[in-house]
Amino acid sequence: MNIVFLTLSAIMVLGAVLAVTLRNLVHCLLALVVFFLGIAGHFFLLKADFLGAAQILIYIGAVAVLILFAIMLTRNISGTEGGRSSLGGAWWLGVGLASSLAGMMCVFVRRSELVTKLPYGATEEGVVKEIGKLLVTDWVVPLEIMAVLLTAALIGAVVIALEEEKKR
Amino acid sequence: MDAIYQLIHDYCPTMPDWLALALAILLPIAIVMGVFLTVFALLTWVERKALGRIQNRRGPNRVGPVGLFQPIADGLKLLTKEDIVPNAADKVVHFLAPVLVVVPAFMVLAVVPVAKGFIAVDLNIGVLFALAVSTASVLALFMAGWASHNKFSLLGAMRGVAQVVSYEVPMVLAAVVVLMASGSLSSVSIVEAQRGLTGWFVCKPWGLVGFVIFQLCAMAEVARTPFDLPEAESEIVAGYHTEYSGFKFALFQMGEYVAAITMGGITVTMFLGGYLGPGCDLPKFGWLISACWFFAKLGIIVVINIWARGTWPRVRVDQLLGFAWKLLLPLSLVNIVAMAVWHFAPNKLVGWVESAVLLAVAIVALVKINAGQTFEKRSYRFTS
Amino acid sequence: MSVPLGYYLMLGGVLFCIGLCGALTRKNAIAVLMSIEIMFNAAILNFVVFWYYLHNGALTGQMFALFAIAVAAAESAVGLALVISVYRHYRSVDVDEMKALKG
Amino acid sequence: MNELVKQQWLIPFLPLVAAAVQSLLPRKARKLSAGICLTAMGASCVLALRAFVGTLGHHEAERAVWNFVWFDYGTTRLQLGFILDPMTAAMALMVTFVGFWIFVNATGYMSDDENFTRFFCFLSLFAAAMLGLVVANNLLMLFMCWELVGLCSYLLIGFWYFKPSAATAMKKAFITTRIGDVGFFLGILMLSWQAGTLNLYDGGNGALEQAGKLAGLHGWFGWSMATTIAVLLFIGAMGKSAQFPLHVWLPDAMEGPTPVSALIHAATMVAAGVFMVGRMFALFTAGGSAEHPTFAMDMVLWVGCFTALFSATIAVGQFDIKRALAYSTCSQLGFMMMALGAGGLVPGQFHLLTHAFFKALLFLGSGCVIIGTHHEQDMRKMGGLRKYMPITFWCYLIGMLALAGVPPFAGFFSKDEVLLVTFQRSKVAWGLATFAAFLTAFYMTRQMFMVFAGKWRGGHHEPHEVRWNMWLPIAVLSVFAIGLGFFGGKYEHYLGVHEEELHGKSLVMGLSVAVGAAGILLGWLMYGRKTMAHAEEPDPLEVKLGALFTCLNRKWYVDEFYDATIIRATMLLGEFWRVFDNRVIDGILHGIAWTAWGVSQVVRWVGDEFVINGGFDAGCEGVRLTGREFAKLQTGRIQGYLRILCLGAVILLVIWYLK
Amino acid sequence: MSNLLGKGMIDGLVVTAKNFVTSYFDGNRKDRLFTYQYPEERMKLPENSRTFPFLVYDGTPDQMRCTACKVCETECPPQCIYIVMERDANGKPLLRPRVFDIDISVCMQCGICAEVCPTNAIKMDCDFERSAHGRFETLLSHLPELLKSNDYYHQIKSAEATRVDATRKPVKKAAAPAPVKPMPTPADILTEDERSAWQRGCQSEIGTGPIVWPPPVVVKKKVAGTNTEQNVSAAPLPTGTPWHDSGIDIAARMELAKDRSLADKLMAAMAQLDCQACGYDCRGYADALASGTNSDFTLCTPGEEETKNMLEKLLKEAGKL
Repeated sequence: MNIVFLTLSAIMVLGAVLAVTLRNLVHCLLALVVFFLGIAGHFFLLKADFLGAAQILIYIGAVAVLILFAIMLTRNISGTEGGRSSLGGAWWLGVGLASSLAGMMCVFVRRSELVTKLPYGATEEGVVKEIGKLLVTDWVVPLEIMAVLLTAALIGAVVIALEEEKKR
Repeated sequence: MDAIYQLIHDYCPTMPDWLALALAILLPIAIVMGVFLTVFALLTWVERKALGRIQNRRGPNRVGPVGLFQPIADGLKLLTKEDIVPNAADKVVHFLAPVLVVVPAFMVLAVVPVAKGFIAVDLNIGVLFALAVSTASVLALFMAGWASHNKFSLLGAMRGVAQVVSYEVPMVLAAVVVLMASGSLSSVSIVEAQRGLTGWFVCKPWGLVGFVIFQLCAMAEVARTPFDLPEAESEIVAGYHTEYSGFKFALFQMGEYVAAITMGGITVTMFLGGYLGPGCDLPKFGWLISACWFFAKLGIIVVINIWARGTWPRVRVDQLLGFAWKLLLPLSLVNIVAMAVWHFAPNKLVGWVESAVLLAVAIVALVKINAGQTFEKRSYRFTS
Repeated sequence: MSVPLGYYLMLGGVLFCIGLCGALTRKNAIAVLMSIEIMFNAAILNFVVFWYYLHNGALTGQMFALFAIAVAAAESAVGLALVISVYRHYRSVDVDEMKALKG
Repeated sequence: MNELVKQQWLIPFLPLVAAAVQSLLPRKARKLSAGICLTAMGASCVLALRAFVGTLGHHEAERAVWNFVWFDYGTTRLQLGFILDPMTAAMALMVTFVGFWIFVNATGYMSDDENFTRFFCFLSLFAAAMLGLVVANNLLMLFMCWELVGLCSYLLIGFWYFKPSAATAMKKAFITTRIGDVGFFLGILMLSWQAGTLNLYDGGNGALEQAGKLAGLHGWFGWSMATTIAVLLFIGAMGKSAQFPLHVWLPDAMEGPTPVSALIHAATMVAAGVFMVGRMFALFTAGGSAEHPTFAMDMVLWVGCFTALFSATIAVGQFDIKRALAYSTCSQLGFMMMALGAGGLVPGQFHLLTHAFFKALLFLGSGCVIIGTHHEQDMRKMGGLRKYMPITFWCYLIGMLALAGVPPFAGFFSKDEVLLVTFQRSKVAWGLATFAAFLTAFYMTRQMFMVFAGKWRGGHHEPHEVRWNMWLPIAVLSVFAIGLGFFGGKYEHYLGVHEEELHGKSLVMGLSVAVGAAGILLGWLMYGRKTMAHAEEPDPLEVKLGALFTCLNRKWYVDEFYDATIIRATMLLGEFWRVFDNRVIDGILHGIAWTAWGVSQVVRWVGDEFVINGGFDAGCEGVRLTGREFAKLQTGRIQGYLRILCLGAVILLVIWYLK
Repeated sequence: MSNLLGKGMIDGLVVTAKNFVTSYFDGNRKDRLFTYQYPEERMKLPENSRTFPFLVYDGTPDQMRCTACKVCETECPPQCIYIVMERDANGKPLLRPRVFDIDISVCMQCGICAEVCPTNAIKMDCDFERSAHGRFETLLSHLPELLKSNDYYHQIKSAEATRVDATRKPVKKAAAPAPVKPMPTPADILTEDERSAWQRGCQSEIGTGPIVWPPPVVVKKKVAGTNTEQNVSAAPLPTGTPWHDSGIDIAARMELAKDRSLADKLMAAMAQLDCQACGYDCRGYADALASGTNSDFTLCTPGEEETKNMLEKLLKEAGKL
């Protein structure tokens, strides 16, 4: 498993790094998709396959396309950044902060006692049924709120994006 | 995968464990790939011959006895053709697009139970995985359109994405009915749930409606004729694969046809009872008969596709989307309700009648609402 | 299954920081949103990891992750809609230029 | 008599109204203007005659006075009044009668002048003023008319104002008379101050009735008050009657048209001074007696005597016919003043009357000569007018004889009276006067021969006799020049003045006749025997006297003398004051202004700068700047906020880690 | 329920199904499955289809109709025809092309050469199977390949061929001399001053005797010794055009017309073919050049360089250029 974990996380990290550093946004997006696949892979590794499928369905299926649409709508078709550097103003400050944060986190993890914890026992099958049951029983309130939130987000997104269109 | 693992151990115990495991995993996949590739080749031939016949012409009859070797000829031709890449194209994305089109098509195959006890990968979220992966094809489609830096291809990609996204929703909802009926996501369990004479879901009212919706959505998903707007030859040259030539174009064709076949496969597993048929349970050749049943049903679906392609005209974009959102979606929701009604009905007959009536009413109502869709007499702007 | 929890946590942390670095340095709003998505996923990964390693019994970890995914999706949708409308107004998605709220 | 005095105001009022009406007439209403003027004068003459007749019937000098209040301010009341007494009546009658005939002559003289109406308007105004002066019982009214007369002389002298010489002459006349009037005005002030009233006769407490009281008071320079007032008044008279120091304006006054000269500078205005001295005689003689007269009387005597001699010498050397007559007027006025100074009120006034008639006659005659010779005034360019202008010749001859003092004519009697009175007073004065009389006779005969004898020396135009309206007046006046002499004796009685018997009467009379004849003989020798052949020929007297003659001709350089001294002095004084004004007064004003400005600047700088700007504003500015510094933190860039967030997080972590 | 949403779709399906099935039963009827198995079966090409031009000959190949008049060469829009006239040993043109090339890769099959050809020598073929390996050597077809018999013409385009044959009449190399033209009027022969001299001459004699035609040309001659001039009538101008024979070469022709008028000399320089390439016959073109109505001396295509140079030389001498 180590090998699979290592390769998968390597791919994921590579994807994330590329997603952050590449100049051409579409390539960034592809890197992001790779990252999402990595995450889904990890979910499968951790026996949360429903989540993995959901992750694929939602992120790769919907969000990636959404971002694609966003990229295309907001810039000329060529998709390139137009020669200007993609990095913002004080980029070194950002990188410095992030790396120091990462270092600090690793140090903390290393010091905390959880680091060597090993998973115990395999989980039983039928997780999906269980999730279904839970959703409708214990988690029904969050479910409904989520429904409301999603519709609100849907309508909000449409109104914001569309509003300008009509007025002009 | 475990069964095969056992088989391998039985026949050649000397094999090292990891090799055996790998074999156990890879063997079924290889078999499935091989079978479906040949089916793909056959499908292209059958389609061109059938369309020819429908249009009063012969169809390929030069290569091979009745033109049987035509797919091979096509393949060879495409292999040898020069692979042109437009210089303004986005090289990386342009190269990846055909790969991404084919990969999800084949990944969906993993969860299609070809024969009794014979499935590439038996996931317990099989159908969900299939649906998820099929949505991933949207990305590939868009990448192709975007990368070739060509207005027609971009337009085609946009249409494709819109179509796929908007037909995904009714498809999933149609599948939900089946999942409710079978109680589990794994495809094998779904098939098993359809045992019995009238066990096929298609025999149920909601099953029939679900089948029709799913079939239409599948066709839209794969961009087959009534909905083949993405690469409508007459309007936008060849849609998103305009700038592809040579093997990449072959990959695209393969991806499309394989997706069509796999969608057919899923339709079969979900609505037509997969490999179930009268003789599938025989001990000796049961899996062979079940395979035959599966492929027979698959053939029927394919014929229906081709048939549709030969007759129906291309649908206009707004009608395409309108049809999905304003008719299929509500119908599938009603279908779920009908399924619930059927499920919780005191006895089969009452359940059956109620759901049938409900569905009929829903269909008529929705048709009435969407009547506006019918074509009114066309008015020309500049002539009186 | 012998991967210790620390690896996952560090992985999550690293991913989170990568996302943060992206959010901080990138000029393009959409890139920033992507980086934020990365940060989201890193967090969700942590949920599942914690569920898998510590509280294997109840499925709350997965459920929470599920809801988090839904919220993240909604968030990204609205975020992108905003970016599009901002682009229409500013003619550019450069984060630096969106400083209308300057003090 | 009392009713008559009430109508006295009509005499000056009629010409005044005429003047008013004429001033409104348009320029071309020539005949109407002349008509109005003559009728007004005629009416005044009739009224004066009626008043004269009214005063004849009484034995002693009867005086009627009518005063009325002009206006009163506060407690004092300003009164004006009219008087009717023999002197006034005679004078008024003379003025109106002579004036009337002068006006008739003027219609002819000015017939071709376009400002005809304006000329007659001024004449009427002048007559009104003169008559007002004569009938005035109040010194103030007298003074007002005195000024009005001066104004009219100014206007009439400068009638042809477009001639520069006329313009300077009118100004010169007005200014020199004004100088005299200053003295007159001071006299009036002293009188009103001392006597309390300006009415001459006010039923006992008039100014003249208080002469005795005034004589007792102390005036200036040790004189009595009456004397000082008299001296001041005499100064006024000197200016108006062209006595020695102030006589320079009279010859230049000839620039005006000849009738004006006749009216103003022969008959009336110049006589006003003598008449005023006569009117004020009581003041002059107050405090003194025949044996030791007051200083005023001496002053009048000697000024008169000197003026008479001085003017006569100048008259001899003049070539301009009108200037010669002007100087003869000066000397005759000198004679009148000398008579008054010698205590002879009656001889002075009688000589005034007779002189008025024959001098007016001579001036009108010269007017006719000028018109006849087409505006030629230089005697050297005339000659032989006897045969061209016979009537003018004969009238002019009568006037010359009267002036020269040839016995049957008026001049002899009045001049003789004057000489007799002067003889009583001082032998020296009498001697000078007699020599003056000799000179008078000489220059008149010189004039007669130069103008009328010999042959025409003028240009190619032959002189011609003048029209009737010019020679009729001189004919009438020549009649009076002859007849008036005989009334000399009666005039004394008429005025009611009792003169004591005068001795040496036969010596004086004989000597005066001899002197007259000698003058005429010398004149005939010099000019009659061999008249000048042509205009450029030198004057025979000039041949004899040479340099002295040019002195005489140049009026003894008196004008030049005045220019050199008084005029320059005044100019310098003016310049001094101008400079003084410019520097001192302006300097002071500007100084004040600048100081005010300086003070305001100081206030602005000190108060505004330090107090307000410094303290208060600086405070507000400070607050604003600090506010802006903090605002920089909110940059609007999201990533900036994110960075700060992370920085905080890192720092917290570090702290937590270190603890 | 007629307009039930799906009804139309289903009817369509039924139709295609019926068509599909029946196609297998009477599949052999040509009008049903109309595909031609090309190499084996061929469609009959319609009458006026055209691919590339070819030359027609009557009887034997050397009786070709083409007279190398080069009209088609000039008229061809992409200029893909190249013709060289055949000449015998001493340069006499034989009115038949020695070289006649058509570059098929350039020819746009417009058919204009067939239209303008005066002698119906070139017609449009309908053979389209012309694939070639290279672009240059094979696609340039030469005279032998182009020559096809009149029968082939009848075979591929019978109606048109018969029509053409009807209109053509045998072209005889007429040796008959050109009809005698009426003597040139003074307008064309004489230069300006000659004409006036001519008129003067006529006037003097009018009324005395018959008009002498051709009029004696009056030439002024200086009588020796004096400076007066005497009118001497010169010999009348010679007539006839002995050089009008395409067989005589240019030098000989010019020799014949050496002391003739400018128009005659110009005519002598022509190719004597009356081929009307220049839009006139030789006489008319010469007159036009002489009179100045047409100043372009390069129109005599058969005459090629030598005619052009000669015309230019003559016109220059006459001061017309």
